[in-house]
Amino acid sequence: MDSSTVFIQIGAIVGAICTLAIFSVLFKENPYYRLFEHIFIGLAAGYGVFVTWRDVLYRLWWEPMINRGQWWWALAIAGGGMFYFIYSKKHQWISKLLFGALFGLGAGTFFQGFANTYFPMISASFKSVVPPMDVPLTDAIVASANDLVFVLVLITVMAYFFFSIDHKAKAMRGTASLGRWFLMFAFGAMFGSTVMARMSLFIGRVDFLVSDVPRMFWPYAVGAAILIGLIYFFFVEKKRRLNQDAEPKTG
Amino acid sequence: MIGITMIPAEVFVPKSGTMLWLLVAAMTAVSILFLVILTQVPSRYRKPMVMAATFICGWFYLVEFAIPSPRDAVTANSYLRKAEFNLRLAEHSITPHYGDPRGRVDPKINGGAERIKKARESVDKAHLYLSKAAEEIARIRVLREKDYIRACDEAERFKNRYGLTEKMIERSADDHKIIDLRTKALKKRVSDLGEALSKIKENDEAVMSAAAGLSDSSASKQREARDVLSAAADGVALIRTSISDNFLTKYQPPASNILSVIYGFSIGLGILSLMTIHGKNIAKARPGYYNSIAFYAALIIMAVAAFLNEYWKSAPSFVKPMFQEVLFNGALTSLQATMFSLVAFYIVSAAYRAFRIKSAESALMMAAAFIVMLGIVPVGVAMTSGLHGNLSWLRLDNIQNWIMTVPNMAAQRGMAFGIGVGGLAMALRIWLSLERGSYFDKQM
Amino acid sequence: MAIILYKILSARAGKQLFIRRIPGLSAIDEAVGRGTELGRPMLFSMGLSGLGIVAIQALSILGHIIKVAARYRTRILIPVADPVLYTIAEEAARDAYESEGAPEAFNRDDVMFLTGDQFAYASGVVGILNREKVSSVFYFGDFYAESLILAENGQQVGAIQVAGTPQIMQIPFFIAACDYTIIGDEYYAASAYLSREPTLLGSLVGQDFGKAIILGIIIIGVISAGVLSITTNSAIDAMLIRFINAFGG
Amino acid sequence: MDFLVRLHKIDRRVMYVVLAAVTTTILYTTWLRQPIEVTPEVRKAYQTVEHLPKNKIVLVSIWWGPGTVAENRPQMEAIVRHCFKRGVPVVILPWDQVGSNLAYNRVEQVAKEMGKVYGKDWAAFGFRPAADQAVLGLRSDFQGTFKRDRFNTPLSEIPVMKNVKNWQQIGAIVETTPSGTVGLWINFIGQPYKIPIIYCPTGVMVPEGYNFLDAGQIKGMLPGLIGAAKYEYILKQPGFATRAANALSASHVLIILLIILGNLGYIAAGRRENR
Repeated sequence: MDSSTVFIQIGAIVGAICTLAIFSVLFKENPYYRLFEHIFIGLAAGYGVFVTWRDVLYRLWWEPMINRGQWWWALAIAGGGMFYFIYSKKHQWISKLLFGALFGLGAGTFFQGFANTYFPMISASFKSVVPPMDVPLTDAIVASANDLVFVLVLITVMAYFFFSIDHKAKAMRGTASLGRWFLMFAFGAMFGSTVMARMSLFIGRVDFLVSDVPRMFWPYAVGAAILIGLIYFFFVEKKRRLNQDAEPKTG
Repeated sequence: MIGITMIPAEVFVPKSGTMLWLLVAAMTAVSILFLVILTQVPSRYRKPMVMAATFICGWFYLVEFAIPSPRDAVTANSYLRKAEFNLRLAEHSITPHYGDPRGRVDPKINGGAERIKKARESVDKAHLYLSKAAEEIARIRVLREKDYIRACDEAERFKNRYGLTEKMIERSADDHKIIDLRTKALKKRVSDLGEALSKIKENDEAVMSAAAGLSDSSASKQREARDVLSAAADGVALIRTSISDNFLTKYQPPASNILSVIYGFSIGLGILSLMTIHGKNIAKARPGYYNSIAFYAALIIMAVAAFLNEYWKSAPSFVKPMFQEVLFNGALTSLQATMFSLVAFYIVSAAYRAFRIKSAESALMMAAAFIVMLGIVPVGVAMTSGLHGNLSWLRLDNIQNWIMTVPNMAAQRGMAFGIGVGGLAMALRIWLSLERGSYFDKQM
Repeated sequence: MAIILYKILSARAGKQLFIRRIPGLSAIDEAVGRGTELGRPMLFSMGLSGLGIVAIQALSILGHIIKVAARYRTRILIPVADPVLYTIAEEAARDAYESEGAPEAFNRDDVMFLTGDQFAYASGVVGILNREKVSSVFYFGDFYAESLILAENGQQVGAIQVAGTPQIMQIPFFIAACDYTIIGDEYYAASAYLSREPTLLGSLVGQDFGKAIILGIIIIGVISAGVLSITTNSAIDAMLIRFINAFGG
Repeated sequence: MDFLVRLHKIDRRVMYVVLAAVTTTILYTTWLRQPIEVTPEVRKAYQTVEHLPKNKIVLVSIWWGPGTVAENRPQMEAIVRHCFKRGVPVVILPWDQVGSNLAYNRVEQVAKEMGKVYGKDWAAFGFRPAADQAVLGLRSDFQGTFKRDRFNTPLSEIPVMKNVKNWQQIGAIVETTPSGTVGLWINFIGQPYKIPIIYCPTGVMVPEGYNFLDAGQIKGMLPGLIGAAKYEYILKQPGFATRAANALSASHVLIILLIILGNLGYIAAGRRENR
């Protein structure tokens, strides 16, 4: 066994411990989960710092500034520094200046995206509800019925979202509530169609525990689990119950 | 990229050695000075300044988007537009039913011969416009190419005058020219135009081959011709967008770089927040402080290992597998994947609780979910797999497919339009500083 | 866009406007009230939103909730996944407390950054939900696959939950697990509905006009498509194709 | 009646345990068969592999990681088994860091089982970033683009890859992916050189896949985990995918059952109140 295989196996065992820790929250939030939750956030934050440095600050800022002599990048410190004024009560507004600029950019990019996203959707909604003539009759009816349903659902759903018309108004009542029903139907469908993907995720984890984690891990794991369970029950839980009896409940 | 405006403003010259460090220090000082000056701004000017910053930043993207196309491609663009229009017309002429790929136009009945003739005419017109557009694009391409060479020469001269080192200049891979923002934009323009040319040629060939198939009245040939025409029309529309950038487009990448860098600085804030909260936990030995210690340990070990793995060239051999196999593959990705897989459980309890026949609405949700869930798995499909022929539309997998593509798609689109318009209104309010609420109303 | 602007301006000029009831949004005040009754903290999550208009809308709603909460000195926890948004959320929270005259109720540690990693963020929020035994939870912002993880845990600790997101695919999960869910672009109606500020109401009516225009275009488009399927008249064909094409490319 | 009413409020933990138990048990129950109907896109994929020449390699592109391992790995495994069975050489090409290990380990297991030798019958590359450049490069200069395999052995010393110079020695591309990456292969390999592509997307990406299939841009598809199960069914080698498909069916049925029970309880509870 070479050293890289050993590390892969250690990795798999670490992975198994982490996996079991996260699954334990399904039963109840517990110290074991809590510990790994903090480790998780620590790992993700640590990796995040590294990725931000490597992909953003180093690549786009430090490298051009120091290695290519583009000294003007040092001015970016002014922009980045503005964030840190939120800690000052008196000069808070400086961070607001930066946020204002960022808000503006956010709004601008939305304007740009709007036409690209929604115009094609509009033209794709032009369905012909007239039955086609040169195909077999049943096909023609099906095709035109599909288009009709599509247009009907689209229109009623959009009608539901009009805010300035009272839904109690006569013309709106039927349309809007029909729209809401269609919406609920669609939500049910979206829900149902997601189940399989999520179940396969769980199957993936089970498969990982069974076929990727070295077998020798399991006896130790079961032993450790029993031990921890006993310790938890006798020390922590007992103490807690004693405390509960002793003191009246607060907050 | 050497600089935003290297050639016209000769101030922006890359430096090296002591001079570089001096300048960097000076610019840092300028930045700090700028921030100090900002602290002295009287409060009545503050709000207008924020509003102006918002407006200007939004304006950049809006204008870039709203200005249609550069001066040089206006003619080509109009030719392409006409070509596209004729292609769509031709496609329609041989489509018996709008938006339906089936069926055929029979030359013998219902004015079919007339329609085929019209389609041919339109295709010929499209061909004509395409070749005109190609000519026009070839013409402006030559012009841009000349501009590019001129700009490169200038950049070369510039390099010699200021003695820039190899490290400080960027060269294009193919012709060893110095690249700065302007040459880069020109180079991209030339290659875009070249690509557009070849695309036009491709589409034109496809169109002509489709035209040859038009007189064949068999359904499959017609369908093929229709597909080609519609693809060609889409292709032409794409070409139009690919040659339609304007004077602001080239500033988009640098703008987004600057933005990324400024964003990058904010990571410190986040980490600072995390570290103070957990630091306080440890310092005050609050209940569960050992979790905070674990957090610190994980944060530091991960960050250190990642940096060592990336930058320490002569690291001992265990560093790489330690980071990659244990910390990254073993811990981080397992945690992510398991957290994600919890959804499998929650989806069950949520479904159990929510799908009750309390109201028509939840009953409808339940019905749709039932059909879709059964329609995807083999067991459900097998339940109705006996239905054939006229009844085959009743099969669960077919119904499931229909639900997902017809009513579900329509409902999603109806919502999407609302969300789009809502977002647009919001963006407008932000941009013009018309938004209200505690954060926006506050005096500064 | 022009219509939205016109409506905003005319509303500012004092024109009265009608807005229908949105049940999910009416529930926000109820949820805040319950938090106060139980004396337990509340939680407001913006999901994975980065800085953009979705997040700004979420901040508006947050401002409103804090204002109500501040009156009763109820704590509100705000875990955030984006460092820039974290800074803004902190400011927004502080401002909201100050505008209610309760700056001392603002605790900086209640606004916390939890890493931008999707599931690390989710695990952190799950931990907070359980440990703090929150009374009410608000989800407003961009949510993805973690939506159900958060909402089910909130449900388990017995919190009253209100959610809204422009991410259409996540709405069914919120509907299943939350007490009130606002759907689709009700999300963007929230700040207008809650504040009754004329500018925002005007903008909301403007949105309605915008949607009406889209709806009109679609109806005309559908009719054109139908006509195109029947006629062989070339002049009409050309005209209709031109119309359809206007939205195609 | 009381029993029915209790169905109204089953504790969530009971449901979780039942779900985990049922899924896991069925996942490792080998004799269970559910009726599987093979769809044309899977049959096409099978036919494509069945007719591959034995002197060209099959490139198996790996985009997935632990997130979608349950869907993508069985797809990969089913096709690799088929190739091994026919004696078609397989080369694993991972673009994901974690997926690189997961894929390698599984193929190694399969190879051991079927008596295939690394280097002679199959090979694997290490994780590579920048897929687009690699794909562009391998068309004309396979050796120069990749240089070394997973264990840093030069390609010239690996029998199965020694003679692969460019696209002409590639028999097929198998794309196993959780995201929209297949366009890369279609545009640069499939369309220009008419090399068949077998597309193995995850369940959520399937609808898009049918468009490629209709246009003839891919020569077969394994839609998600169920697709892999169907493939195993044609191969007559039921493996993990078949069992996992059983487990999926079971979990779907379980959810439906739970919902029905919940509603029964709800109705019963309502009746009791009315009384």
